[in-house]
Amino acid sequence: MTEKPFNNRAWLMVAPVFALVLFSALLPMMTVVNYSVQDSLGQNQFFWNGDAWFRDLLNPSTEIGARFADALLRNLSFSLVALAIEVPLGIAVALSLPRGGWAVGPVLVVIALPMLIPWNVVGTIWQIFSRADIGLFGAALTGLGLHYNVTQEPISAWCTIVVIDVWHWTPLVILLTYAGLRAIPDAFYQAARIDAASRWATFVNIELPKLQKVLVIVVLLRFMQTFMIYTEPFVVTGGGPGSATTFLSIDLVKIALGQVDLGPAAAMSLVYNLITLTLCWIFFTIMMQLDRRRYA
Amino acid sequence: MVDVLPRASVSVARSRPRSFTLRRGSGLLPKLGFAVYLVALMLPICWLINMSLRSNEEIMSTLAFWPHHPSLEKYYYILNDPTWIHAFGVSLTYVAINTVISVTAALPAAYAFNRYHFIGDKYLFFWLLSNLMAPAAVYAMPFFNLYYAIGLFDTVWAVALAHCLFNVPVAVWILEGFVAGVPREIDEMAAIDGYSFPRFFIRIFVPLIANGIGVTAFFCFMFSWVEQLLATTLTATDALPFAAVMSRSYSVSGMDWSLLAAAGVLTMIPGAVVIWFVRNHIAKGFALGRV
Amino acid sequence: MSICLDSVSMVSMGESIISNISLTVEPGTMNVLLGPTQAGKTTLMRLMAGLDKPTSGRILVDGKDVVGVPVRKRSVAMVYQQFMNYPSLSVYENIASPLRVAKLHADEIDRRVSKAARLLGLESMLDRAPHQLSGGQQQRTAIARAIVKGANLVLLDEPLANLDYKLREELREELPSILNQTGAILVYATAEPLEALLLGGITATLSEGRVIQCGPTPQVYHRPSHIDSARVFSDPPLNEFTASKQAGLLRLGVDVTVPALGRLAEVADGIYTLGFRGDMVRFDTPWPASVSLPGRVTLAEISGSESFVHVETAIGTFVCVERGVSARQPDQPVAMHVDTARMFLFDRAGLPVAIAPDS
Amino acid sequence: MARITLDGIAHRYDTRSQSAALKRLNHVWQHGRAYALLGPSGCGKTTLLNIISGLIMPSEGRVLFDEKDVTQLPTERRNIAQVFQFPVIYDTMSVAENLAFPLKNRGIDRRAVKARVAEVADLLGLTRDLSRRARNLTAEAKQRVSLGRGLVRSDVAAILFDEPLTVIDPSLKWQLRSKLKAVHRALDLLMIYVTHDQVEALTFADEVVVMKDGSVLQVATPTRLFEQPEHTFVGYFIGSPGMNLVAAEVDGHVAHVAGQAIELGARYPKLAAGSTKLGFRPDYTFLVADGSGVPVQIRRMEDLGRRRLARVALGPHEIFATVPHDVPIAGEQAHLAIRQDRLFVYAHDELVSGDRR
Repeated sequence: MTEKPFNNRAWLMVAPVFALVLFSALLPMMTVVNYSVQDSLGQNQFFWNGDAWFRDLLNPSTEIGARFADALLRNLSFSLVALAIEVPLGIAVALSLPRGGWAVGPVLVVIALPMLIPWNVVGTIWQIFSRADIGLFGAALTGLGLHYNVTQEPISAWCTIVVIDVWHWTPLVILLTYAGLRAIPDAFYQAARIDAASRWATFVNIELPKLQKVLVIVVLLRFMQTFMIYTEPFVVTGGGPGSATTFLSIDLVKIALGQVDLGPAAAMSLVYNLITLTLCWIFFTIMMQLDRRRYA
Repeated sequence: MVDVLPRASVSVARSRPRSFTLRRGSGLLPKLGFAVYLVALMLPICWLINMSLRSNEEIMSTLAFWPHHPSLEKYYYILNDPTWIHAFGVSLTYVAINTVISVTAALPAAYAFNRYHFIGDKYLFFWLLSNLMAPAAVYAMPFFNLYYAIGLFDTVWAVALAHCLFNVPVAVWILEGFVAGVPREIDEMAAIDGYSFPRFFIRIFVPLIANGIGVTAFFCFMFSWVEQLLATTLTATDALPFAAVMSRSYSVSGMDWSLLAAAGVLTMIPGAVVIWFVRNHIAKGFALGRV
Repeated sequence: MSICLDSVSMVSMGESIISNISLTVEPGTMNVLLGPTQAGKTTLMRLMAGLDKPTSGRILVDGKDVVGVPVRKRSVAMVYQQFMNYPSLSVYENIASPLRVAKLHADEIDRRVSKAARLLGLESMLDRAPHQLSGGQQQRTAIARAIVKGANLVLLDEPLANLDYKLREELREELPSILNQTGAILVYATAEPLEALLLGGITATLSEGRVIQCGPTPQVYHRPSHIDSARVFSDPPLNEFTASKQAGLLRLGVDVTVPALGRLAEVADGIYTLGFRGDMVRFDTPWPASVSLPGRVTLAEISGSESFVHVETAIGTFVCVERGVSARQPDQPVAMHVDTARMFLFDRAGLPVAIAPDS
Repeated sequence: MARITLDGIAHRYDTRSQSAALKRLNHVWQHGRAYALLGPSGCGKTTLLNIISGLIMPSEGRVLFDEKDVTQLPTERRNIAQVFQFPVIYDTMSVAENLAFPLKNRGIDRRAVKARVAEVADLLGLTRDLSRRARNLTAEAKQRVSLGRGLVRSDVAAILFDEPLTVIDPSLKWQLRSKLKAVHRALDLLMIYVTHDQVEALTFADEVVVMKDGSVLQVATPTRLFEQPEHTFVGYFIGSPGMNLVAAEVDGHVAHVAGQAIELGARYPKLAAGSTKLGFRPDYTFLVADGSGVPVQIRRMEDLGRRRLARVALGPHEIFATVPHDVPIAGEQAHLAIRQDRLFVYAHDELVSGDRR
């Protein structure tokens, strides 16, 4: 593999993408930065407010600060729980899929179905599905004696959002893991069988190491998506009951478009974006490291 | 996907495609587990279809898995109602525009990222990823102001361009994965044969990653089609997408559940049909070309 | 028409890959670049083709420096080790590709493609896709494409390395006649000394990015200008041992001394490195003037026309080549006689000692 | 573990295709001997190996390990070990753990495992690398680790090699080949080695099985394969360049090739011209200076360093002959002498035995 040539003419080929994304990202970001350092007296008079909003945001004792901290914590715990369920479940299902044959194509399409459904329709499905009176899921749970009510019980609401996310996105983990498993040459399985390795030993010593790169990608994708979840909780619980399922995105939209507090909303947007940026950078460097090793 | 593998690569013994029994100890349990998961996955979708075939009264009164007297009434209503038809039309339009823009812009960029080093290439590639991962909520307000200011508010172009925020990066990353599949020697061979770059790119290179382009187009289509927040924020009346019409139907006519369910089922059809054609590369698409 | 590399160097990722190579290649003969993997053969060819730019130095085509000229504008053709073809084009279109670009007339293309296809035995598979062909047929398609263009420079980068043993043999037979008809400058990179001997009119031995020796193949083989050239040009590896000569005696290792006979007698006292190839050794019957060492057979490898006999002696293990099938059994004691007339004698700097070699 | 017997084995990948991947074959693999399956790509050698290893269930016939019928047994219950085309090692483990893995899985106690690993590591020259992570070794060293995983098991019935030198650097093939030979001599194990490269086959094996298009043409020692090929393909495939094969008419002591009479040194029945060939290796065909022997035209001289070959034309046939050191070559005319004890007659590509009285 010869080394990639250095050639700045490549910028000509990248220019359209750069322009498009710049237009979609930079201009809006400028307005956000603009609002985040000003306050308004209403009717479009703005005055310099320095980093006041940021200080409030990051100071839990202030009203906005407490709200931001709660939403952040709620979102992080949601992301971690969702990941903790989806990744192992996804791997388990991927391992149980048939390795070859005609059945694989249709099965993969069916598994991928939930991800093709518009997010608001997913919300609608579960809004109905989780109602104790007209939904199978709700009826089943109440049938089991649990006092389950999505609109009143904070814990029920929160758990429902987790179940929705697991139902909606575990297929991503399954598909990627399955692709990673298929890339493992047959010889490794033969060798493992010849060495009388148990199913668990084969998994730990062959499949898991080979899935390392895929799992990094899965965790990155899933963590980012859960960290910015908006539509499903908005449709099913509207962020309620109270603020039980008011995740970061929902809270941000409430402040920005609901209360139209531009300053705090802008500051929150920036901090929110900064957090995703840092997490993204960590994953990006790990992924490029893994890629380089593949080429090395 | 190009199949020019160096001879030293693995030649898998040609024998019957082994079912998963090859993996010892994978007898009944995995099959059972897999069946349970599949049922759990399909239940909500079937429940939605079940709802769409029943009238509201029946839904509210009885909890039944099979509709007693199923009717396609709601589907006829949607498929003949001008606002719904307009909404689906608008959605398909901005999704198509966005897909075309994203893929055409991303193709040369993906090639450049894979084939050349250039100043800031790593950071640019990362910046695309960060935009892809950016929470749409953060951009809802700024986009609202921006497109309002440039007079594009409530048009299909607003949503199409707004979705470029994440669809162009998606297209670049997935295509870069497919470009990496084509050995660099083929580019050199074309140069040696005398191909100028544009002629090589169109006549030789694009056909080689044709299925990559197909998969990328599918994922741009799909991510734009499923997105709801920006689509509803940037539209008001004449460019209202189906998602907005669905959310409006909560408040106006009370909970018309069966109408909502029917609309939901209709939105699933485009994705389910198209994915069949790219089923061999679904994983590579979802993995942003990294698998 | 000639291509001259003028003190070309190439540094990549901080590492010097080509260090100050000056080399001229002319048409009418096969120029072979012989060297182990990582010796810089492929990089040198990529520089000649214009795929890479040298860090320093000039590449002259008929006296004109072409370093800036893009590949597209150069009259060059190349065959890769990994038999590269356009996967989406048929064999016919693959071979015709350079002619299509040059916008030749359809039946002119047809004539030249079928001529090239006939030369390489591909007439019956012109409409197939590359992936339907065997490795050998794919490489023949790549070679057909390289010769159909009539380029001034044809580069072959270890084209046979990935083929089956017998296929390699067949193509080695055919290649010289096929390529010489093109009248182009031919540059052929290989890691196998046998291929250089079979194909090479001119052979340049390479090691670690340097050209050690360049000249007519038999001369480079029989009279290496440096020990590295002898090492590169020996398969099985060159047998070496150091010896210090004092007053007619050769001291080899701690307690082994042998009389310095033949050419060795005429050389001044001092420390030398003696090298000999497997065929410069005989068992049982000594040469007119030989270095004789008792030893023990450790391994006998039969490869058909020849056998490689590993002999362990007091000063090291050497590999000797016997004609036909060797009957030597492991642990069998044997007397090894090295022919001083043909063995190589290098000083400590690796340069051959200036005495009149008579072979 | 005495031997592996193939009883009436044949295999067809899909019943519709008429070309069998492996035609009917009966053969016994003796314990402690090294065999090579040699043939061009697609000759069925890998299929045969996979039938022995249990990866493929043969369409017909039985596989017996000693007296036990193992045809239906999967690979792991056949007590074999295999080295693959590319290094198959457990990246996350050290070399020592790699070698100990098969024994640990069989529940053998730690002390015995440690001793056995040390012993095999020494045999394979891996002692220095025992603590290193297996992933960081060279491809050649990784193949030795892969081989070691088979050798540590004292109960292993056979070690199978599927073209193990494919990804090894040419200069290192040399070392791994002699290491395999040394291991074979040190351990009393049945080894079966698949390759398309005759040098690997002949140097490694006690007996070489030459295959073509799914059928076994000859099973013999390297010496016999070289000196008396029983099939024209074996003559062509073994030796570099292969055996000269020319169409001939044979009657009694003499063969007529392109109008030239050649003494056969044995009496043969009358054989029809169409399907009869004369076979003689370039190594046993010499140019002679004294004008005796068969007249030929020299087409080209090849100086291979340690031997000189002449490409000569005998009528329409182009053949190779060895040029002894002391024979000067002038002009295009020359004469050939062929060793009669290495001159063979083939009818329909099969060796015909003449009586040498």
